[in-house]
Amino acid sequence: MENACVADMTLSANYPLDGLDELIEDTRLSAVENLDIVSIALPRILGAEEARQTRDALEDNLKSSFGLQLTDVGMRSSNPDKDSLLGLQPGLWFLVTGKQSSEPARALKTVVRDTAYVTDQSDSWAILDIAGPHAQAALERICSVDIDQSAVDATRVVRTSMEHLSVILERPETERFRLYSPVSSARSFQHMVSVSLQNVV
Amino acid sequence: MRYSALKVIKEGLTGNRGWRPAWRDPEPRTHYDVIIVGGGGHGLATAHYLASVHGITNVAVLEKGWIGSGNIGRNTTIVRSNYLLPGNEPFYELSMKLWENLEQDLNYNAMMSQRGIVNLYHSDAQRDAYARRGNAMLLAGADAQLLDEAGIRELCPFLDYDNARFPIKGGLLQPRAGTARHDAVAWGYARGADSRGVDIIQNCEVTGFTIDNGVCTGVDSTRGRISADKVAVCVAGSSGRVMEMAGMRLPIESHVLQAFVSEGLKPIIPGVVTFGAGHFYISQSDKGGLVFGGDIDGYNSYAQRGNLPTVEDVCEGGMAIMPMIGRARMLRMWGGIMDMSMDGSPFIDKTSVPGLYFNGGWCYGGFKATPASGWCYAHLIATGQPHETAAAYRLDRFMSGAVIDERGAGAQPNLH
Amino acid sequence: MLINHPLLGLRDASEFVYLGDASLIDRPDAAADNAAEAFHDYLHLRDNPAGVHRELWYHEQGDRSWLIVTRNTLTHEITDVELARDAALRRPRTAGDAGQ
Amino acid sequence: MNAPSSMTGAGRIGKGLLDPGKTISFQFNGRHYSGLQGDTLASALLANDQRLLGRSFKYHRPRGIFSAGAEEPNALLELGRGAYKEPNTRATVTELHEGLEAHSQNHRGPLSFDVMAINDYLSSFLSAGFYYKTFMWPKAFWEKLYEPVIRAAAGLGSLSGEADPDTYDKGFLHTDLLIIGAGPAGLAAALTAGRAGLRVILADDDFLPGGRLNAEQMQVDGMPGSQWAAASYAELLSMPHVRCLLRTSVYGAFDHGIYGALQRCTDHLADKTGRRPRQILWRIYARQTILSAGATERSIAFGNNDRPGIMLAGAVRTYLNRFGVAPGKQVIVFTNNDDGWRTAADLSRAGVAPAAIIDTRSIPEPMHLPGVQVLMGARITTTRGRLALRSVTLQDGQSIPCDCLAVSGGWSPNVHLTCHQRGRPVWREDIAAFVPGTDLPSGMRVIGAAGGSLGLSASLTEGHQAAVELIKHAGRHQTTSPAPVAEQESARITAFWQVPESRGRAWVDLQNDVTTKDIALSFREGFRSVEHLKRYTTLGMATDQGKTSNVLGLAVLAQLGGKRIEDTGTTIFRPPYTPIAIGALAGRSRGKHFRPVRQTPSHRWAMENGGDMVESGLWLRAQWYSQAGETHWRQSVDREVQQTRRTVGICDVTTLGKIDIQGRDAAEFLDRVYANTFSTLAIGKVRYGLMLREDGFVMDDGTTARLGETHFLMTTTTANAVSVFRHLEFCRQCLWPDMDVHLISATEQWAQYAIAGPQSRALLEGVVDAPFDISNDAFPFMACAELTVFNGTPARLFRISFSGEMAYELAVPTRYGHALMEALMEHGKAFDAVAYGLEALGVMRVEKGHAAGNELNGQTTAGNLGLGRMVSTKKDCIGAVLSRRSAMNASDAIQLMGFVPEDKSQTLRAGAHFLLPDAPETTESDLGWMSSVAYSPTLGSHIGLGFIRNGSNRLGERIRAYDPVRGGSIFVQVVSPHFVDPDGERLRG
Repeated sequence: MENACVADMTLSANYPLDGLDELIEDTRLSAVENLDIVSIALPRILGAEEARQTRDALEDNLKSSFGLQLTDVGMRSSNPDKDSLLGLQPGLWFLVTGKQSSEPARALKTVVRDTAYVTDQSDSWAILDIAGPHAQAALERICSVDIDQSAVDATRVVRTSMEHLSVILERPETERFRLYSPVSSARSFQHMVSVSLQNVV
Repeated sequence: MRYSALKVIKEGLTGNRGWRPAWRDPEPRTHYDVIIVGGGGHGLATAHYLASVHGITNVAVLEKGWIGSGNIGRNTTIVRSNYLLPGNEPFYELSMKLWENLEQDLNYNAMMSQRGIVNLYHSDAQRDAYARRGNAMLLAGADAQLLDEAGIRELCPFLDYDNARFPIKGGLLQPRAGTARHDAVAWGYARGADSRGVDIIQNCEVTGFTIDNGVCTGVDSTRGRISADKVAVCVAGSSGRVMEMAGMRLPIESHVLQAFVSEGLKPIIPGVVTFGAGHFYISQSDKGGLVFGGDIDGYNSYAQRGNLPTVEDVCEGGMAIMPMIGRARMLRMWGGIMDMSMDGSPFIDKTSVPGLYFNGGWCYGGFKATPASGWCYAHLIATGQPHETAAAYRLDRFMSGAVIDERGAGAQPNLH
Repeated sequence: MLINHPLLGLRDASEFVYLGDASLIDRPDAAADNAAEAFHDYLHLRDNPAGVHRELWYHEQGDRSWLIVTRNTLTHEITDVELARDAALRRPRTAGDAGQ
Repeated sequence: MNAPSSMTGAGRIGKGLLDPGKTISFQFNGRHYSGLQGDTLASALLANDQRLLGRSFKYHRPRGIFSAGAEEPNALLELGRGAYKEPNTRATVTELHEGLEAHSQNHRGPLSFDVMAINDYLSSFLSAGFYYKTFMWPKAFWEKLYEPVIRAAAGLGSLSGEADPDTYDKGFLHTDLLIIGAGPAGLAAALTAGRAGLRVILADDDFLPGGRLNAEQMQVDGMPGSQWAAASYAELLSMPHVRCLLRTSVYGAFDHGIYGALQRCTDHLADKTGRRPRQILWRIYARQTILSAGATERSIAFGNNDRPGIMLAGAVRTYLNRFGVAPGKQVIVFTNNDDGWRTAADLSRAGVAPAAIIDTRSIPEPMHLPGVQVLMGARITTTRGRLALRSVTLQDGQSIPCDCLAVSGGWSPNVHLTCHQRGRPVWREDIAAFVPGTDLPSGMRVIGAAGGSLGLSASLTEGHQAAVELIKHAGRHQTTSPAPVAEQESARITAFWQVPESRGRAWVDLQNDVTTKDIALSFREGFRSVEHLKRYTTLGMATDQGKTSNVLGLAVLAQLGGKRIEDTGTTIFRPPYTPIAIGALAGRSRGKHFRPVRQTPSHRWAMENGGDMVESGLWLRAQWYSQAGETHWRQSVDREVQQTRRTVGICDVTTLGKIDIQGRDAAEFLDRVYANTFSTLAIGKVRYGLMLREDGFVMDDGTTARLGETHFLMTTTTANAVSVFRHLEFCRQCLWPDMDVHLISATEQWAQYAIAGPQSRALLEGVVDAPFDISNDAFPFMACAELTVFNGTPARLFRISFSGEMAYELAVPTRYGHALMEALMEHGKAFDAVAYGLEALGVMRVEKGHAAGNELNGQTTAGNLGLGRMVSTKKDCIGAVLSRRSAMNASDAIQLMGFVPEDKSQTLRAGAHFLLPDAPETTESDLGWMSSVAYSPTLGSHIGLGFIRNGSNRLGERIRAYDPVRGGSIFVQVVSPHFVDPDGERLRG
């Protein structure tokens, strides 16, 4: 017997940072919502030649659909549509894109086919942009990694911890940083960044 | 020379010129009944009890530096017997009873101060675990009280009850626990052993064991070869390095544990307080310093110093439960080398080499064990049989699986 | 401390979780006759030198790589860092490996 | 500007480097005073002729200002009031600000008449270590009398007992070059490096850059040194790649070029109430470091050398030149080196003619000072004046009146940071001081006085030269400006430590009251190693860490033993260089922000629906949902349990760890990490998995679903989510690196809800979209599927049960979690659905006999849990071999059993131990313990799970549950751990 949803209801989305958009002096703190994030893992193949072919095939798939290149760990590639590919682990990337699909992993699977294993991460992260002249000074209070422009620019991605929270950091523009932190601790994450900014302005 | 108030007054009136060295500075003899390698608290206590309990006085304690230079000289002075497992609790309770009579036994005031220890709990599961432990303590003849939040408020009104991330729901109190003046324990045992004829030989490093036909018959040292009927190693912190000279590998890793003391402050902390949801414990010394610490740094080290993440982690724990200490200043930080065993419990055992005995693996809890460790090690050396309270401290327990794992962390020394 | 991650450069050691002696990657053969003793030694009798030590660190707050760090336990000086997986792949293959 | 306030003092005689136009009012011991902008509290008190500032630790001797810097042992005051009170603050480094309140400490009664000063008269009986020899009889008196008295006398200042009201922050800085100390050497190095474009951090304790340049009259590049310092600093401030941190103590050198530094941001402000943090704790990552921390002067031991008015000679110059304050009207200089003469010269120049200069050396006068009585080869044997110095007496009996004695026993380089990684300083006889050894922290070089170059010209040159070398090292080739130029002054010294003819006690450690006699006594009693000396006498263990006393104490010890100082050794300098507020070391991690809070997406729903939240690790979870009229938590929990078992209950289980596992070898991988087999699991099915540690004890448990041929989803317990993931990564990367297995955490991705009870399927049938079929045949117990719910939301459904009821777990992407909870409850109204919390979850799992955290405590084996048969003997897995060890499989091992009270009205308690009814209360009699208990509304009594030896043979046995920590023992009966539906009919229905 089949059943069907008899409840005349649909589920609406809620985001923990709830559209945060705050200007502290001249630096803005804003929540980023509605991004699709999918992890892409390259199958592990022992033969060197075969492994390279698999990687090339994956890269071709990503290039043709997104114009993105596979990067090394710690490196980031992006396209004019502001999609980006973050090299987070050996053989593992995050594809971050504004193209929203109801099931991002399923959608990407049609692109990468059997050249990669994909897992939806879109709901795993709370994302904050901090942009303005005090952004770097604010992050110096919580980030142990050197984030000076000379060390971190738009081609880099950094995964580290700040105030006991796991954070992925990128710097798409000189005065704009984007931070991703686990969604369950989004409130603590927001508080951490907000206090940092207040302490330096 | 017997110490007493009368003697202090008499000497005070005559310019304090009559005091004599607390222990002699003898040349090593060529042979001893027993050589104890390591002039720390455990080694000196062993010598004292060999002489005073078993009448074995032809004993040398060989110390590579100055006595008490190991962990007895750099710990947070806590004395307690609040253990859980049957392999541990009776041993630590024996130690507690020895502590309670130490000053009279040694004629040396080590300032044993029984102001209590309270382990805070922050959840129902922690409460139940502490109840299990408290009951185990009472079964072993120790003392324990399970306090609720009101009980803790009465004991420690200065804790953060209103704004805590992990609310304080109560605690396990052992009233007889407390602190003792760590250096004085070493000196008191040294003086006690020396007065009974034991030779305490400083600046004498053991460089090898003499093993004839598989039997240990003495040691080579920087002051020459010394033979002995029995050689008892007691060098926690350096156990791996020393036992390697006898060709033995140990289920021990060496880790750094840091501790901290604040500037001197008027008395404000009643006993010992430990945080149940972070890495922090604290007491206040008789001189007024807040003495506190937390977890080990977590990596193998012989460097006797630690790093900032652990320092900050400990202070975070302190401020989380006790925000009144924010304006007290940390005066000094230091690190000691811990013999971290694979289950968090120690060894007092014979080795595979006849004549060679081993005592070590005290993790970060060796100070409180000092009297019982000496007592039980002396018993083993003198009688050849393990003392009943230390019978579980065998070297082969990982082979049999009879581990004594208080924390339930498994064979991972940096997690105990 | 700072660990010079082979892929990411210098990172504060607080991003890492420590495990211990690098020989923990050499898990014994469970089918061998002396398996009980071999596993006992493997798990409990680890290298503990006062000096150069090869040891495992996990970059939990980073790229999730297990690293083998060569570090002096007397001075804390680090002289070499490599991915543990690379070291593991170098060792002779045993019956426990996949695809055999 | 203040007029000198009394005839005996000198007070303010000029403006020094201060701004005479800005007066500041402050209080000391309740009296109002005024000082100038730029004063320290010490200089302002001296300007007001306040000499008596405190009492020593043990004998309560009167104490005044001794130094002009961080080394101060005497002038320790309590600042502020109420919760802001700060004890033991050195007046010599406290920047004066409007409204500053200071109080003296460690006295009973007025400062000038401290009744505790009686100790000074009893000092013969209170010699070093006296307490080890007495207070032992009668035994009971120690606890009741002796120790309380000793403790009451402990400490110097006091804490308020209130929470620190300030906030603190931390930060991380990265730099090519860290320069510690902005004196002449540091400034010269910073200028050269900064001009060449290096990233530089220059840190200094002081609020005025320049170090000794501000305390001296010397010229640099043809201008006054202080002016050169100000100009150099201004240039550095203009360089964007140079960061200057004043009021910043670099307190520790840690591994690999990491330095700890504390910046004081608001302590010097009159208004501290802004939102800025009080202090910032910086962690500085420096490729290279220059230590230019200068040197500290030390005293000479002679009789009664501790009276207020006796100061270090260099400090006298500081007060004179920088602050325009003469510390006395009749000043005598006592020295063993040429530097002391400069104090006399500066005094003369300032119009305070020194009464005499007494030099221990029998050499020609190093300098001609007109009108000054010069006594070469002379020594001071004692001094007079109870609360303030009145005169000194020489070895020939001559007495010279004075109100200030400037003493110089030589300068000790500030080598502290070179020792923090156990570097050993080495002795240099020509300057009678320890200098840094060769075993410096990596990347560090030491210049100027800190390195033993006790002269201005050398400091400037070394600073410049060090920077030039670093620039070259960094591969930069900018031309550099020449080194600043100054005259090289004389710094000859002949070591002289103590006056042998001293009358009365000669102090070595001024704060801890350690005298030369104490050192002699320590030596006499066999405490002859420097560490024994330190510990026996407490020398150098006070708040100043012996900055002015350690070398002197060591020298006295060396003389007693007839040894050279270099053979006596030193004690170890440990961080921090100056004491650091514990609040600063904690930073922001305090109160509610001690650790992050993790919330599930339906947190808000729980809060709005009576959820009583509790910490579960970092998570907050609902224990129960109380409804109107419920006054006791048991009412809520009983209702939730009964309603779930009767109709359907919904519980938020989002916190469970979820690990997405993919790869060709994923099934084989699971076979190796779980004790039981997973490669046989069909797609669309779930299996319970038991995971062991390699030592054979149970690590974790959970269910794992097979979503595809190469795709699994593992769940872990909430508590072990992180450690299991780490363990799996270890297995994947280190043990089986050639397997094709990929792990990614999905814990945060999915909001997950248990839906349990007889009506659970009926409820879900109206939730799941067509065409998915969840009938019992199509979707039996242990089935799983990816589907959609509520008209299109993607979801995963698992038919698993923790409660023993027919039950499901439904997961949706996190963003829909809140809406799902609302929708399930709304839709569930028709089925009389209830939300249940952790307690009800726990009750039902105890009723069902499932092990959870209290049972999986890391000390139990699969056999103990009754799951021994799950450990496959057909394959290897982590923990298989060591789980077979003999003691873990003993015939009388503990086993998980059920327990019910003999008297059903009685309460069971977890943590009780099991004893035979007539067994003695001893460790030997201990049979096990109760691990979990619950009140079962289903059975109408308390029930418990526990571990008891040889449990399966004890069914029906009467056992004593021993629980004295909570009121005693009761008797219980051993029963099966499966209290409800032991055959599992409900969950399969």
